[in-house]
Amino acid sequence: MNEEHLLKLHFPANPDRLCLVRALVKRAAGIAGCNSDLAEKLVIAVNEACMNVIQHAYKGDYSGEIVLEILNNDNRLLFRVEDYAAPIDLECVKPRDLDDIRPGGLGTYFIQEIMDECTMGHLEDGVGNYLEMIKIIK
Amino acid sequence: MNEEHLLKLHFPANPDRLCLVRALVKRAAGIAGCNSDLAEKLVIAVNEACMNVIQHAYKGDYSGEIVLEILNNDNRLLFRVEDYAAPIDLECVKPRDLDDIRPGGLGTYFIQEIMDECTMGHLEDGVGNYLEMIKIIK
Amino acid sequence: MKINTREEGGYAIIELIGEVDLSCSPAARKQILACLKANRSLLVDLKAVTYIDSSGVASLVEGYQTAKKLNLKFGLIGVSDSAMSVLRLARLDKVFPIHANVKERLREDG
Amino acid sequence: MKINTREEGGYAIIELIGEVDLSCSPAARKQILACLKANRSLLVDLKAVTYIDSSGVASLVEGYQTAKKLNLKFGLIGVSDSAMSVLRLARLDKVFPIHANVKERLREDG
Ligand SMILES: Nc1ncnc2c1ncn2[C@@H]1O[C@H](COP(=O)(O)OP(=O)(O)O)[C@@H](O)[C@H]1O
Ligand SMILES: Nc1ncnc2c1ncn2[C@@H]1O[C@H](COP(=O)(O)OP(=O)(O)O)[C@@H](O)[C@H]1O
Repeated sequence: MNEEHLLKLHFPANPDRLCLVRALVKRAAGIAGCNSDLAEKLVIAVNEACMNVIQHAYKGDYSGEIVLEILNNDNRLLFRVEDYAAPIDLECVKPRDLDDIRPGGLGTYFIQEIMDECTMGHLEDGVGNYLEMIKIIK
Repeated sequence: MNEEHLLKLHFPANPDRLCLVRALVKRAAGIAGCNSDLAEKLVIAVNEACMNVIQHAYKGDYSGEIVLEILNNDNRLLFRVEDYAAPIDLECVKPRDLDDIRPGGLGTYFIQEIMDECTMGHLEDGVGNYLEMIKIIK
Repeated sequence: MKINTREEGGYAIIELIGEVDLSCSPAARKQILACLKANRSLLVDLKAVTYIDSSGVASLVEGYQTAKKLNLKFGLIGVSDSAMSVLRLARLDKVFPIHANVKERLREDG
Repeated sequence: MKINTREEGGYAIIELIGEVDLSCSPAARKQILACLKANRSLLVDLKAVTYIDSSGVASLVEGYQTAKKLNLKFGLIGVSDSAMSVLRLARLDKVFPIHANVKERLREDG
């Protein structure tokens, strides 16, 4: 097992900062050996995960902190997004039916389509949530 | 005073990771309202600061950790680079005379040329060093 | 993101330029809905979109549905590769009327 | 970074492509010095350099000095804007022989 810590980014839950996340994920994916098509897809998934934290966990409170960690475990690329908002209702997190054309409900679908494994949960100390997304790099 | 925490990045002292730093600084400078010329210069300075930590503080030990923090204080953009290597000899940190054409000795010169203020020091607990670089954004 | 607006072939054209993400999709949404509410048929030009996230796509879906309700024409033109790959992921590439440019759209309008 | 090598007008040409930073400047340095040690006059083509840091610049300086010592010709061609702005910052834009392309360099060689 060859675990490699690619990076850890702390940033405020401000939509302005999403461009930082995208730039970083794109480069990190490149370092991990992803081609640019895959890197673009990973950017989409992680961007949506952070958007969801901003919109649904922090509900627009820009002072909340988000932590994005990227690890490379023998070609399993792990993206962990952590927040310190109130614990969310994990049952509510699901995509809309795509046949029902309406605004919204796409983010979680994008994430599921792009990633190979997703795990969401509450942090241990009663405050905060995490989403771990794994992509197997061939 | 309108202090804005733009981001904090932790990454290993591996030259492979410098591309992450550059992508991030470029975007952060954009968020802070720098034009692309200035953003490019800030990228150069911060990249050199991180290179110096990799080469001179960690002396090539890629497992060392570097922390880059970017804050925006009323148009004073602050870049703080922190390492946890042995305390360095602060007297040694100086650029070469540019008339003496030889490889090396350019990084600190670039940083001084680009930034408006630089402060270097040791961390309090006896391990580690910091470099704070400030750029006034007009 | 920047927004340029123009008129062409009886359509209002809203051109979105750059990254359409959560930091600016509300502005795009506002412009799209304002245009439709002014009773104008609308094409959204995505040729210069370098990134669009689900909130940007949601604004387009809302435009599409509002246009339908108001009996106005709506569509996308010049969709960039990066925008198209997101529309495909959302399976909306077969839902929106998409044309290369205004001329192509007008040809189809007949 | 990628490195392409070719021959033109009696020069060995080493073309550096992409970002020349600490992660790859040792490879560029090695290639430059190997070429000079094989007694070849050398032009380093920087037209596709999107970023060069001080370690990349140091490799060029070392090439320049090694060439001088070995009585070989050395120079830069096609320097990209981004590379030029770093050379200017280092005040090396007046030190290195810099030409637009091999042809310009040959014209100056006479
Ligand atoms: N990080 C999160 N925290 C809390 N709720 C979430 C989170 N992510 C998703 N959700 C819930 O899942 C639903 C679907 O999310 P998504 O597919 O991204 O679409 P949208 O954000 O447009 O509603 C959201 O409406 C929300 O209720
Ligand atoms: N972060 C640092 N830690 C320890 N020493 C440093 C650091 N930064 C610079 N130095 C010292 O300052 C000198 C000049 O640095 P610089 O101008 O970047 O050129 P170079 O790295 O090519 O030597 C270095 O050779 C080193 O001795």
